[in-house]
Amino acid sequence: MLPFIYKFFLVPLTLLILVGCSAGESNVSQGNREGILHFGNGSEPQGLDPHVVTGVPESKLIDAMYEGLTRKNPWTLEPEPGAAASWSFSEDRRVITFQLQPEGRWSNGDPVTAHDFVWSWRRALNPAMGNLYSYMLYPVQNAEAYATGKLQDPEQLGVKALDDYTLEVTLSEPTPYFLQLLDHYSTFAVPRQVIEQFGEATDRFTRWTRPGNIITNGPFRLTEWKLNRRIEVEKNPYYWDADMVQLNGVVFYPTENLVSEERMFRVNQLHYTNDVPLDKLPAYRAMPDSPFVEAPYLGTYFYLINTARPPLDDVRVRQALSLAVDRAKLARSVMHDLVTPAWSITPPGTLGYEPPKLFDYEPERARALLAEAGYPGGKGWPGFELIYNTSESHRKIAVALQQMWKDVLGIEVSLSNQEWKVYLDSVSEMNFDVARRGWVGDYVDPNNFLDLYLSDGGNNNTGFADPDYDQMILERAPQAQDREERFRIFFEAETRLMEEMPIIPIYTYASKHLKHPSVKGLPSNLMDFVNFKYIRLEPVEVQEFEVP
Amino acid sequence: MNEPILAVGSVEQGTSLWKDAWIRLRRNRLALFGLVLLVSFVILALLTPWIAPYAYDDQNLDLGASPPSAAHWLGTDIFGRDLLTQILYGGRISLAVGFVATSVALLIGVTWGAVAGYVGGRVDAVMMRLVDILYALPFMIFIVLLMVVFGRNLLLLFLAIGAVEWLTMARIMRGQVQTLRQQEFVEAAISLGLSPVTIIWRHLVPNALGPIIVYTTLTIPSVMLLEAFLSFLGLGVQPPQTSWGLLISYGAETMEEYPWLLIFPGMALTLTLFALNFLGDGLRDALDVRGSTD
Amino acid sequence: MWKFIASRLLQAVPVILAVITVTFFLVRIAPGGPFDSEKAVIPEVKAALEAQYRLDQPLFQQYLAYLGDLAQGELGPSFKYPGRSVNELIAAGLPATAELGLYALLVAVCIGGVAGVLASLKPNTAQDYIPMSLAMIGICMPTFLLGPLLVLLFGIQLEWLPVSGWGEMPGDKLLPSLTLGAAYAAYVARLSRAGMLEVLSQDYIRTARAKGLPEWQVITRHALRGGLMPVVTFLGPAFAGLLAGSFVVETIFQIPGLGRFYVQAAFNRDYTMILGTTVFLSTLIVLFNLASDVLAAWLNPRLRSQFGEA
Amino acid sequence: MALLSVNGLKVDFTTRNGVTHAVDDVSFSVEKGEITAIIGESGSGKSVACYSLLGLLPMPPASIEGGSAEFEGRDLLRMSEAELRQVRGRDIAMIFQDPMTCLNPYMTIGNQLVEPLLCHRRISREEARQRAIELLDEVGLRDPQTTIDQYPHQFSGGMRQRVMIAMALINEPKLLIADEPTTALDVTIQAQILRLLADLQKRRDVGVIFISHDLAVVADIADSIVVMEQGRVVERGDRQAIFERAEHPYTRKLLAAIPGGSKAPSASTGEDLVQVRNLCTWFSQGKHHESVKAVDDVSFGIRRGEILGLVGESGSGKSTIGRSLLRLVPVTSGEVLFDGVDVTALEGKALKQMRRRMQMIFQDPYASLNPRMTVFDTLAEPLLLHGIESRKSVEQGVLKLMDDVGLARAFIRKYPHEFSGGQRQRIAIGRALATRPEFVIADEPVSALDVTIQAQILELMLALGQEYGLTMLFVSHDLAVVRHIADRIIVLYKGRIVEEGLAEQLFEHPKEDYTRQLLESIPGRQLL
Repeated sequence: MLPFIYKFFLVPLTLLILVGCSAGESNVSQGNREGILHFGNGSEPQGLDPHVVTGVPESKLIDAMYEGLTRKNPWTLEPEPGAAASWSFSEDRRVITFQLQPEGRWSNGDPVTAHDFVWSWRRALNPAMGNLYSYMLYPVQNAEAYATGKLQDPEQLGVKALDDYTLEVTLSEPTPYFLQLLDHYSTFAVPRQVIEQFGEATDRFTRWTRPGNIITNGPFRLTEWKLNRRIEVEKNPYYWDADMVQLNGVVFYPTENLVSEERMFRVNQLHYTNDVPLDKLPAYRAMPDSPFVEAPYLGTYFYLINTARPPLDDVRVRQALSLAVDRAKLARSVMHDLVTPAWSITPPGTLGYEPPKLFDYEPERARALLAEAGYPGGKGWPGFELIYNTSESHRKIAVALQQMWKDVLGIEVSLSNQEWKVYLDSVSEMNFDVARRGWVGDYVDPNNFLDLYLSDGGNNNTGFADPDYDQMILERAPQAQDREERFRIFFEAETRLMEEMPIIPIYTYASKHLKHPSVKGLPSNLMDFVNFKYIRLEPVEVQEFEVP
Repeated sequence: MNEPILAVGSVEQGTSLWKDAWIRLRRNRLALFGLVLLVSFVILALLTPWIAPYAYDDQNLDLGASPPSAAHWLGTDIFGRDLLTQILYGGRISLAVGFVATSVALLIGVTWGAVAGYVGGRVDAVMMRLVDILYALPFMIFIVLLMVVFGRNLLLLFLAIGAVEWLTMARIMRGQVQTLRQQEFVEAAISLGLSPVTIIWRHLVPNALGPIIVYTTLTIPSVMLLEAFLSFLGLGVQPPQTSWGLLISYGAETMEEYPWLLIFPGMALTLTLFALNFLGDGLRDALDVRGSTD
Repeated sequence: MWKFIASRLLQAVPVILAVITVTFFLVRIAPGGPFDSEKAVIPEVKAALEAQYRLDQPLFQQYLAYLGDLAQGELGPSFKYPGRSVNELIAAGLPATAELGLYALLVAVCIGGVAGVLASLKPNTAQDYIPMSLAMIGICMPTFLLGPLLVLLFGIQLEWLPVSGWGEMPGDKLLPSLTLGAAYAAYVARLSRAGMLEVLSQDYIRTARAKGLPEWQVITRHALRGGLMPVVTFLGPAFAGLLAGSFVVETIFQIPGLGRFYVQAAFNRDYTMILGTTVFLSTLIVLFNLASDVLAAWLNPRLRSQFGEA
Repeated sequence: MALLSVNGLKVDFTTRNGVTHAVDDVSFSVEKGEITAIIGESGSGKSVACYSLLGLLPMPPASIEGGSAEFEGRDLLRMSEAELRQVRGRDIAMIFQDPMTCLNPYMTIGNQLVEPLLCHRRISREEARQRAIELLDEVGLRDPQTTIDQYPHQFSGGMRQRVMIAMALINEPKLLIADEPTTALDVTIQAQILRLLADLQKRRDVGVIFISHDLAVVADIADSIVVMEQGRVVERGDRQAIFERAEHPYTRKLLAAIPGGSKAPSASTGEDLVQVRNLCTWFSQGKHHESVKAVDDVSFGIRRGEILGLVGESGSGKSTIGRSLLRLVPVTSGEVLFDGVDVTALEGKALKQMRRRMQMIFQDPYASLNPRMTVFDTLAEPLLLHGIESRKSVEQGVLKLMDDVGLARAFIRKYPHEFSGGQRQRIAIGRALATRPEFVIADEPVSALDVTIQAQILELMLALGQEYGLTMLFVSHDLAVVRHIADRIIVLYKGRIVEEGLAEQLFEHPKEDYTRQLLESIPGRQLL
C-alpha cells in the first residue's frame, strides 16, 4: 500500500511544498534598493480615464500619472503650480488667466498646451461622456447648461486658449474654492491625439488607457497594468518638474481585503497601506516606532433622518435621538479613539471655519425632549428601523447606538443592513426611517457640505427644506465680500440646519494607514491626499512588524 | 410445514423500525455521545432566556473586548457583551436554522428527486434540467432579490437556504431511486396496486435513508455557515441578535487580537457538527436493518 | 461515446439559454442600478450613460440584442470597468481561477483520497477515526477562517510561504490551494471511504485474495478503481463549485481570479459582467459534469461498452 | 497419503449475539485426483470450513479454535499470512458460487487471468497471456484470442464460470476448491460446467473439494461425499454408499429432497381463466437498433385451477411473459384476456382492481421484500389497500395469512433479514395471497433456495393452490421442479413456444430436440 500512496499522492504534494519553501527578497527591501514604492491601493481601478472614473483608488493612480492646472501641496493643502506655472484673477474675480508651464510635456515628449485643456474640459462636460464628476466644472461659465444638454455649443463655455500657453477661464460668479477644484481629476487634461486615435472623443469603451497607448502629463507614466494584480508606473522623464521626483516608480496593488493588506504590510510586501483594520489599532499604536499614521479626514459620518415619517417628523424626537448619543464613548471604545465626535455636518477646521456646536451628550434633556414629544420613558414608542450598508464598522456603530438609545431613552430601534446597491436605492428613494451616511469633501470648503441640504439637493434625502437656508447658501454666501462674512453666513445656515436636526452627526472621519519607516515625504493630511511627486525612500530595514 | 429455523438471538416481541434502531443506536457509544451532546445543546438553547448570565444586548462599551474572567467566563466582545450569553443565544438561531432549513431542503430535495427518479422519462429530464438551471443561476443576485422582494425575516432565511441546498439532495435521491426501483420489492408493490405516491414514500424513501442521513449531516454545517454569510449580507438575523456563524465570522476578523471571540463560538459549532456526524453515522448504521445480521 | 457527448451537449443548450434568460431579467428586477453611487448622479449624466449601454431601449429588445451579441461570442462592455469588455475580463481572471481550482482539486483528491482509503482499510480503528475526524473539521471549517489561520501560521509565524499573490513568488500557490481544497478533501475522504468499504466487501476482492495476491495489490489493482468511482462522479460538480466558491480564497490571498469578478459583478450591478460570468460558469458547470460522467463511464467498462454501441 | 487431510477443525464466529460454532470438529480428507463433495444446507458450515483453510475468512469475527489441515506435509492453519499467500492460487485454487460478482468488472478477463501466474511464477507478461489463451480455449471459450481482452459483463454466466475455472487452473494447482460452482446457473449450463469440471479434473489429476447443497449435482462426479449439518460432519462415505445406503436421517432428507416424480394430474377441465393471444414484448435498444424480441408472438391459455409450467433457459423470455401479464413491463402487441377482460388495455382503478385478482411471487426472496418493512407491514399493506381487512381486524388477517404460509405467529414484527431464504419466500407467498387472487404467477420461486427448502416451498404452494383454488403460472428453468408441480408444461426458447403438453407426456415422450436437451441436463438423472 505504502509505495502506491507514495507514488501517486505524496510525491506531487511534497514537490508542491518544496517549491513553496524558498521565500525571496521582500518587496520593501527590493523597492528601497530600486526606488520603487509598493503602494496598497484598495481595489482594482475602474479605469484610468479621468473623465470616466469616480473612486478613490482611481484618484491615486490618476494623481500619480496626470497633473491638473494646480496641484495640492501635501503638507499645507494649498494649491501650488501644476500644469499651470502661474495664474492671475481679474478684478471681479470671475476671470482667471493661467500661464501653463513652458516645459510642460506629455509623457511622449509632446508639449501640454492650453488647447489640450480647452478640449479636455469640453470633453469632461460633454453630456454624451456620462462624466459623474462633471459638476466639478460647474462654476465655469455655461458649464452646467452645456453639461445638462441645455446648451449645445461648446464654444460658449467659459474656457479659452488665448495662445498655446495661456488659458482663460471665465466663471459664472466668483468661486473662492475654484482653484482647489483644479486638482480634481475631472478637470485634468487628457491626450487628444491618443483618444481620437482609438475612437470617438466621448467613447467610454476604447483602449486608449492601456499601457503602450496612454500618455499622461504627470510625474509618472504607466508601464504595466495586470488586472487585479498590480499597476506599475515609472518616472516620467518629460515631466516639467522631473528633478523633484525621487521615486523611480510606484507599484499599486488592488488590496481589496484590508486584513490581507495588513498581513502583506507585516511581511514587508507593501510600503504603504490603503487602510488598517480597526481592531489592529491598539496593537500598532503600542508599537515603538509605530508605522501607524492617522489624521483627521475631511468627512463626516452621520445618520440621515427621513423627516416625513412619524415619529421622526417631530423635531423633538430627532433632537432627543441626537442628544442621547454618547459620541465620546463611541469614539473611545468602538472606534479606538481614532475619530473625533462630530456635532455638525461640516468638519471642524475647514480652512479655519468652525461649525456650530449646539448640544452635547445630554441624556436628561434628551429624555425630557422625548417626553415632550409624547413618549415619556419610551412609552408608546412606535419604533423605527435603522439601515446601513453591509460593513463591519457600520454594524458596530449601529449596534452601539441601538443600545445607547435603549439605555438613555428606553426606546427600541431595529437594525437592518442592506447590500450596497439596495442601500443606495433605499436612500435615494427615501425608503427608510434612519440611514447611515457619510460625506467626504471633494474640496476644502464648508459649501461642499452645506449645499447637501438645499431643498432640491440630489443628496438631501431627508425631506429637510428651508427657503431661508437655500437663500443663505445659494445667494448670500457667494456674494459675501470676504471669507469672514462668508463663513458667518455658513455658520448661520448650519445653525439652522442643526436646530432642525434632519441628520444626526456622529463623528468626523480620520484616515489611517501603515507606512513603512523608509517612506518619507508622504505626510498625513485632511484630504488624505497623496502627492507622489514628493515621496522618497530612505531605506530602513525592518525585519517584521511584530504585532502583539 | 415445520421449518425449524429461528434466527440466533431473535426476539419474540416485535419491535418497530425506530425502536429497533434505538436499541442499536444505544450500543454505539460515539453516536450516543453525539445524541447526548446535541440534546443538551438543544435544551440549553431552549432554556437560554432563563440561564444566560447576562441580557444578550447588554453592552459595556467601557469594558470592550476582555478575555475570559470570573465575571465573564468566556470573555466579552468589543461591545463588552458577555460572550457566553452571545453563544447561548446564537445557538438558538444556528440550531434552528440548521434543523429547519435542512428539513426544508430535505423535504423538497427528497420529493423532487424521488419523483424524477421514479417517473423517469421526459418528466425526469425536465425536472433534472430545472435543477441544472437553478445550479447555474447567480446565487448572489438571487439572495439580493429575495431580500428585497420579501423583506427580512427568519422564516425567509430558512426558505432561502432550503431553496439553495435542496438541489444536491434531489440529485442524490434521484440516483438512489433509479437503482431501487429496479428491485423486485418495488415490482411487488406495483403489482399489489399501490399508488406511485405510496410506493415512493413507503418503499423507496425509507430504503434510501442511509445516503439521506449522511448527506444531511453534511448539509447542516453548510447551512449554518450559509446563514452566517446571508446574515452578513443583510438577509437573516439582524443585530443585536446573533448566530454561531456570525460570531465565528466576526471572530475570524479579530483572531489575532481577541482569539477567544473565535475559539469559543468555533468550539460550539465544531462540537455540534461532530455530535451530528457521530449521530448521523450511528443512525445510518442503526437504521440499516440489513447491516445488523452479522 | 461521441454520440452520448453530443446529445448531452445538445441538452445543455436549452439549460444555458434558460439560465441566461432568467438571469437577464432577474438582475434587472434587483434594486439599484450600475450607475448608482453614494453621491447623487445628475439625471442628464445618467441618461447619457444609459444610452451608451443601450439601457434606454425596451427591456425585451435589450434581451434580443444581448442574445444576438452572445451568438457572436460578444459578452459586451463591462459597466464597472469601462474600456474593458467582459470577454477580456473573463480571459484575464480565468487562468488564475482555473489553476487554483485544479490545484485545489489535486489537494482534495490527494489528501482526501489517501485519508479515505486508509480509513477504509481498518474501519472503526484509530486509522479510521483520526482521518475521518479531520475530514469533519475540514467540512465545518469555513474558508474565511482556514485561510487566515494558514496565513498566520505558515506566512507570518513560520515565514515559510508568502501571505498573498498568485504566481509572483515561489510557493504562493500552495496556501490558497490548500485552503480551497480542504473542504473538498473532506468530502473526498468520506466518499472514498464509503466507496472503498463497499468495494472491499465485494466477491471479486475475495477472488483476488484467493489468487494469492499480496494485500496492497488487492487494494491497488482491484479495489481502488471501483472504490474511487464515487469520487470521480463527484469531481465534476466539485470543480464547478470550486470555481464559483473561489471568491473568498481569491480575496484573502489577493488572487486575480474570476471568482472576485463574479461576486463583485453582482454587488456592482454590472449587468453584462453578471451575465457574462454566469453564462461562462454555467457552461463550465455543464462541461465539467459531462467530463466527469464521461470519465466515470470510461473507467467503468460496462458503461463504456454501452456508449461504444450507442 | 491424502493430498489434504483436515482434522478436528473448529471455527467460531464472535458476534454481538454471542459465539457461534460455525464449524465444530470437522475432519475430512481429499485424495490426489479425486473429487470430494461436501454437502449441506446453507449455514451448515461447509463453506466456512474450506475458506478457513486458506485464511479467507474475515478475522474477526471468525476465529480458528482448533484442528489441523495437512497439505503436502504442512499445516495450513499454522502458516503465516505470507506463507499462505504462496499456497493460495498456486497450490490451492478456488472457484466461487456467483460468477457474476466474482470477477472484477473493471479489468479485462485476460488481466485477471494472468494475475496468479505473474504473482507466483517468474514468467513474462507475454508468456502468461499465451498460457491464458490456451487455457481459455481448453475451458471451451470460443475465439479466446479476442475474448481475452473483453470485460466480464460481456460474458454470460456460464462463460464467466468457465473463465473462473480457467483462472483457478492456470497455475496447475494440486487442489481445487469449488464452492457451489453451478448453483447460480441454469440447469443446461450447470450440466455443461459439471462435465467440464469432471473432465479437467481427470485430465490434470487434481484433487477437488466440491461444495454443494444439492446431492443430485454431485451424483455424477463425486468420488466421496461428506455430509455436514450445523457445523458437524454427520455422514461420510463414497458416492455409492451415500446414495444407496445412507444411514443418517439428515442425509436421507437431502436425498428425498431431490425433486423427482410428478404430481397427480389434476382434473381441471374448466374454461380458460387466462388467455394470451399473440403476445409480443420487445425492448427498445435506442432508435438505431433493432428491438430485443424478448417475447415474440406467444399464445397460450390457462384453465381455471390449473398449474401451468413455463420452462426455458435464462433469456428465453419466460420471466418477461409473467411480467407482461401483470403489466409490469409494457406490452408491445397482443392481448392478455383475464376472465374475458383484456388486461393490456386497463388503466387506473380498473387496473388496480385487476391487479388484486392476479399476483406474483418473485424469484429472489432477498430482493422482493422491502428490507425496511416487518412481516406485519408487508402483509398488512395489501389487506388494507384493497379493503380486505379494516384497521382493527388487520392483525387477525395477517396472523391468518402467516398461519396459512407456515410462519410462526411470533415472527410478526420481524424484518426480512432476520429470516432464512425459505421463510422469506413464505412471506412473499403470503403477500401474494393477501389480496385473495385467483391467479398467481410464480417466477422461479424456488431456484434461489436450498433443495431441502425447495421441496418444502413446493409442497406449500401445492397445498395453498388447493386451498385457495388458485390458477398458477409456474416459471422455472428447472424441468425437475416444474414436473413436480405443474399439470401442463410449455417449453420456451428465444421468446417462442417450442413445445407444449401435459407434464407427464412431455417428460416421457418429448417431441422436440430442445426439450430432450433440457431433460438430459437434469442432474443425477440416472439415479432416479
